[in-house]
Amino acid sequence: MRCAEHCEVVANRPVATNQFEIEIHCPTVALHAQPGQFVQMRVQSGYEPLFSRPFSVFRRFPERGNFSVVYLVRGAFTQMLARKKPGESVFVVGPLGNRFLVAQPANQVLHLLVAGGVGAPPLYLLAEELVQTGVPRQKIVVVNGARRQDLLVCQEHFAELGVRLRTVTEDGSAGAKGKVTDALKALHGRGELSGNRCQVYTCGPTAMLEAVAKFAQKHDLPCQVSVETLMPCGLGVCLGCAVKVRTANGTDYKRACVDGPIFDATEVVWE
Amino acid sequence: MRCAEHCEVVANRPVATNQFEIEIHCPTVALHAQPGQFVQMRVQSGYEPLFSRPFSVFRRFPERGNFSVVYLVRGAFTQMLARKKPGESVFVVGPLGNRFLVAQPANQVLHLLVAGGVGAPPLYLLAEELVQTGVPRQKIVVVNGARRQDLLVCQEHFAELGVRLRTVTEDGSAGAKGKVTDALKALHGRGELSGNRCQVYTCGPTAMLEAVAKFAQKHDLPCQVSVETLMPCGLGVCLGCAVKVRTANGTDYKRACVDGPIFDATEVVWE
Amino acid sequence: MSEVKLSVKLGPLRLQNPVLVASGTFGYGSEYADLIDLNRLGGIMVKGTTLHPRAGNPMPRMVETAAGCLNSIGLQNVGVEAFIREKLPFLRQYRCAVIVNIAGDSYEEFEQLAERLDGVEGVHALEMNISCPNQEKGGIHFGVDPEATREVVSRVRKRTRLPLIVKLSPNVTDITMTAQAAVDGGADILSLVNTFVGTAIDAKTRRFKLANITGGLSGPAIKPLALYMVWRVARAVKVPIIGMGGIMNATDAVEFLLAGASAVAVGTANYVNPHASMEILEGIEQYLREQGEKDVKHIVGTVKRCKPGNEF
Amino acid sequence: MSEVKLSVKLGPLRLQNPVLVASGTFGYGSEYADLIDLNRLGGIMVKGTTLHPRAGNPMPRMVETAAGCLNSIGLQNVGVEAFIREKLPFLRQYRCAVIVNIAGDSYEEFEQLAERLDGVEGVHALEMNISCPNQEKGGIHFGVDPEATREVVSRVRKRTRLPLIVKLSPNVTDITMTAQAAVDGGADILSLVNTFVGTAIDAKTRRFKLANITGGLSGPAIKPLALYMVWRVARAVKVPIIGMGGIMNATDAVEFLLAGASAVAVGTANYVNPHASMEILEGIEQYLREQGEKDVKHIVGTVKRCKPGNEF
Ligand SMILES: Cc1cc2nc3c(=O)[nH]c(=O)nc-3n(C[C@H](O)[C@H](O)[C@H](O)COP(=O)(O)OP(=O)(O)OC[C@H]3O[C@@H](n4cnc5c(N)ncnc54)[C@H](O)[C@@H]3O)c2cc1C
Ligand SMILES: Cc1cc2nc3c(=O)[nH]c(=O)nc-3n(C[C@H](O)[C@H](O)[C@H](O)COP(=O)(O)OP(=O)(O)OC[C@H]3O[C@@H](n4cnc5c(N)ncnc54)[C@H](O)[C@@H]3O)c2cc1C
Ligand SMILES: Cc1cc2nc3c(=O)[nH]c(=O)nc-3n(C[C@H](O)[C@H](O)[C@H](O)COP(=O)(O)O)c2cc1C
Ligand SMILES: Cc1cc2nc3c(=O)[nH]c(=O)nc-3n(C[C@H](O)[C@H](O)[C@H](O)COP(=O)(O)O)c2cc1C
Ligand code: FES
Ligand code: FES
Repeated sequence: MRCAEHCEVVANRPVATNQFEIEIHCPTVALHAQPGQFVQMRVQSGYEPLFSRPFSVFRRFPERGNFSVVYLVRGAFTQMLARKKPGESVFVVGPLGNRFLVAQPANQVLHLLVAGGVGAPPLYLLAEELVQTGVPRQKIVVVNGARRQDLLVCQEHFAELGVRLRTVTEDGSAGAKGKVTDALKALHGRGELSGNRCQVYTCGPTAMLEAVAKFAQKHDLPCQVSVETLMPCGLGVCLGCAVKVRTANGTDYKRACVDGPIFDATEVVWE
Repeated sequence: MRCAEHCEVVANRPVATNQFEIEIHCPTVALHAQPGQFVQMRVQSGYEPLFSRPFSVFRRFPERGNFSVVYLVRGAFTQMLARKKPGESVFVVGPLGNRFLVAQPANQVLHLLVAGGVGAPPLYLLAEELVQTGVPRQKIVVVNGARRQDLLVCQEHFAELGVRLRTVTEDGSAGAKGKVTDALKALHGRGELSGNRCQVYTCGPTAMLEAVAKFAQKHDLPCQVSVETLMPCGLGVCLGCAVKVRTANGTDYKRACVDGPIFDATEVVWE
Repeated sequence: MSEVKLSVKLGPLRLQNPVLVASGTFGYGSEYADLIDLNRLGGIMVKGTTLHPRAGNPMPRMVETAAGCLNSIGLQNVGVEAFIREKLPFLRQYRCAVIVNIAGDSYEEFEQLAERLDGVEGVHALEMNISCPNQEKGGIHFGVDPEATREVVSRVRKRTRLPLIVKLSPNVTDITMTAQAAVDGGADILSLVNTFVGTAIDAKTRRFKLANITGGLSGPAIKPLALYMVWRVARAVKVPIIGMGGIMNATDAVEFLLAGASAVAVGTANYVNPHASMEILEGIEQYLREQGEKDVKHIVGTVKRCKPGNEF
Repeated sequence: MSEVKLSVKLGPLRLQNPVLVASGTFGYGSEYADLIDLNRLGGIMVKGTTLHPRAGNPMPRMVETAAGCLNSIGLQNVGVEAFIREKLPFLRQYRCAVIVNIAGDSYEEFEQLAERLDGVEGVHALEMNISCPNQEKGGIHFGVDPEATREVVSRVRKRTRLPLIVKLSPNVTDITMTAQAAVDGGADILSLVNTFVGTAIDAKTRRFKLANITGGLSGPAIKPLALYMVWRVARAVKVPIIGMGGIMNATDAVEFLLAGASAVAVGTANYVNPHASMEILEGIEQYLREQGEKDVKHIVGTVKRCKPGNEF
């Protein structure tokens, strides 16, 4: 079930420097969105920018028919989005794409969620689902990374959830100084990843995804990556979101918007 | 003296349905603008719409370095303008164009100001100047017309000035029912225009200008018209604002933005 | 409210209304089936189809520009056999016309495609995408050379009884030359325009933004150019025209009809708003009512010179 | 802060910096003299000048489109004699290069214009606008026909010792053909692009929006197309290029330099922001500093292929 409709903005509040959480009334998304899925949003009436923008579903409030998205103000679109007031509307298409697959049996697996910047929201929804389905909190490790403190996303939410949270920033302004892979190495160094059955889920900038995927491969950990590409349509028709994947007889392109955004890390060809 | 600079919005208040007066801090325009002159304004950061928009200077507040413009919300630009808040900025180029020339000796002439819709603001500035320079108020007749009451502009301001105000609307929702030319005919019928030395100044939609110009010509009244055209540059370089005028040997094009916007009515070729 | 007639006849091709969706912008229809009622479309021009499956160009393949977008998808598609086997059965359920956009690198490929699709149930017309390199002529695009255009069209004409649409490239000095060549070759209908060749550069990285360097420009930016070409071609040839290029709303669509197109195709707008084609259809109907017109064909090509002067 | 070298040498033409203002968008300079310091411009390409004064086309002559504008001014200008008498003396006061954009309807008109301007003090170069109808060839535009281009350029070449710039029309199938023809004819420098032919229609009144029906498209909408043409021409010919088409800010200008232009001209942007050329000049300087470049000519034509993949 998905929809394409004008939806009312219920709230649009700053959550950190340059970061907002927008809550939108859209029963279809609120009821059906799964961790890792996204919506295409449109607020512009003209052609600046031309395309809609993809945002991961962050929280769902099915009782009141709302969902929310956390976004970082970067360019033309997110600036306009930040100006939206409750009562105004945004055009929403979604939920779109596939979801993170929870490794089974869920409560016997160490779930390692590796987030970079605005890659955090879908992993929050995943973490929440894991907690709600009874996975012990100590079995959920979130590595949340960003360049600087103010680019960290969903920190408080992960903290509130009570999962094991490892924060890393490249400049050391919050948590440990370094990259998410440093945190992964540390975990590995302490033996936390070996002996365990472990599943990695990651979402963030492409370079980070690649590094995490390589780390996982090296240590033989299964890994799901959520890729970021331009998404002109989000519906699988423009082929502008292609992701190179390995196939039986070479390589091929899959569409991030419908075949993804989540792929098995070993499937993706990193260039 | 003219400028091209980012200026602070001091106030932006609704003055009637869909009409706003925006007050802008711009000492150059505040000090130098003459009745009939205009400014080019830009609020868009992108290309929707591409061009700046021309607006007549409505009031000047030289002591505080401000001027104001009255505008009707019509399209993309004026919608954006209406959203501007005090403290924000607009890019202003001006003052531009020529001014209404006051017939001399000013206090012995009947000044007939004929306004249509958003043509009223520059005539208000002219009326104010006439009053300030000592022209008796009964020598200043303003015919203010529009299609409907809510499209009338500057009504209260003309009223406050104490000049003789004739209001006409096409649907009769304010003042007399009819067009500005009906009001002119009525004035003429009562003999007010004959015997008097009379000067007509008019600003409004092209069709109205033409009708007023023809009325003036028929009754041998000198008439200055302020024309409206698209004004891509306002500086005399694009030649997109051409106005066909009569010359010694035929016709030629003049530029509304620098040779006008005010022309002698007999000079303009109405097509 | 009086009924407005929307069905149109483009030579041998009947459409229930003049709103189609452009090739490459609507997949194979199924992608939109839960969002709009495909039965209400005039027709679906499916993604460009080649003889063999194609993987397409490396990423990045698309980039936004001012009021437009550049794409260099590189004809990624499943190939004609998989199209017939996997995509067509779904489309057969609907009553809108199914138009297969075909592209080949050689005369033979075009011939084989036409032959393969001729008589296949559920295919209502072929649209030839001739904006592709002609390998037999040293890689020059068929669509920019009148002689190659005439030749490839006449060869395809001999292999199919289906209504034949030829899609013109706008990257030419005089589009009426290739238009006439296509008609001479046997085109029943012309569609125009395909995308304009362009590029984009990232100043910061000092690199092209597209892996393929160049791409095709579509969207509102090209509307004035496309509209001009439709108007010129409509006056130069006798066959009906499907107009496209930057149609985002009903007003844009009406402009193409007034310029001389008998039907329109909605392209990039489908990405931006999945309902675009439906809103355009409804908007055309409303426009006709407002204008007191009873039949869409009565407005085709009726644009007049403007009155001189400055009336807004 | 280290000094960045901005002066450029375009064949025989030296410019103190690579930022010019495009013909028809800056009048005769005087219109901007109180708003910006003309001494800081690389050069001024004055309004298209013809042998005799021209009144231009009826109104409306300009219309906004998505991220662009169409114009059909019709070469309204004072004619070459009045230009020399009334406009040039003002320009002589400044140290920026004055480039006279000339347009003729015949070979003879072009020849006479070149002859008249040759040796006139204060004229630093000629720019031939060949996007005008060649009356001797049945009205076809010089600039879309390589042979006519070569012919008109070589005739003008014989009449002037001034640096000769030929301004290319983008309304062609292959711009490298006319570019090469202009070089063969003796062009020292190429400038591109002129405007793209287009039209606009008012759906409500069912009339064209321009009195002249068609106009030339300029502005951000055309930037991807202009950039592509500059890149292609830069690789095809050896003479330096002045790039233009939709340059609104320094980043746009840098893109043209990276694509292969040795200098840029700012057009429509002058209308929108009288300071545009100055901001672009400052922005280029800042860009060069950020990139650690010491000389603007070091970045000309240095654009590279992008890395494949999805890095943002
Ligand atoms: C499946 C998916 C889910 C996403 N979820 C979220 C989310 O939950 N919250 C969020 O804030 N963002 C998310 N994004 C990214 C979001 O779509 C971009 O931030 C948005 O497009 C920026 O639009 P803009 O017009 O404001 O900025 P633009 O002007 O488009 O871009 C500004 C800058 O950001 C860069 N940029 C643009 N898009 C992306 C991108 N997709 N990834 C990395 N850099 C980019 C540009 O290169 C540019 O430097 C998601 C992207 C994808 C593909
Ligand atoms: C010298 C001069 C002085 C002006 N002074 C004022 C003023 O003091 N107050 C004011 O409200 N407006 C004034 N205008 C008109 C003003 O420039 C337009 O209202 C403005 O351009 C509308 O911009 P927009 O983007 O909001 O609407 P657009 O989207 O540009 O237009 C919306 C609608 O208004 C029509 N329109 C646009 N421009 C004009 C115009 N110039 N004349 C008539 N109809 C137009 C369009 O055709 C369209 O139907 C003046 C115009 C000129 C030339
Ligand atoms: C991403 C994309 C893919 C396209 N693929 C094809 C194609 O396969 N075959 C074709 O003939 N045209 C293709 N086109 C061109 C469109 O059908 C249409 O001619 C063009 O986009 C202009 O219309 P628009 O501006 O409304 O998009 C494609 C366009 C885009 C944007
Ligand atoms: C209103 C207008 C008038 C123009 N007049 C001329 C002209 O007289 N001669 C000429 O060669 N180019 C003329 N041009 C073209 C510009 O010089 C330039 O080539 C074109 O506008 C593309 O650049 P831009 O997109 O930056 O405006 C004119 C352009 C505009 C918009
Ligand atoms: S975004 Fe268009 S196919 Fe994926
Ligand atoms: S508005 Fe450009 S010349 Fe008048």
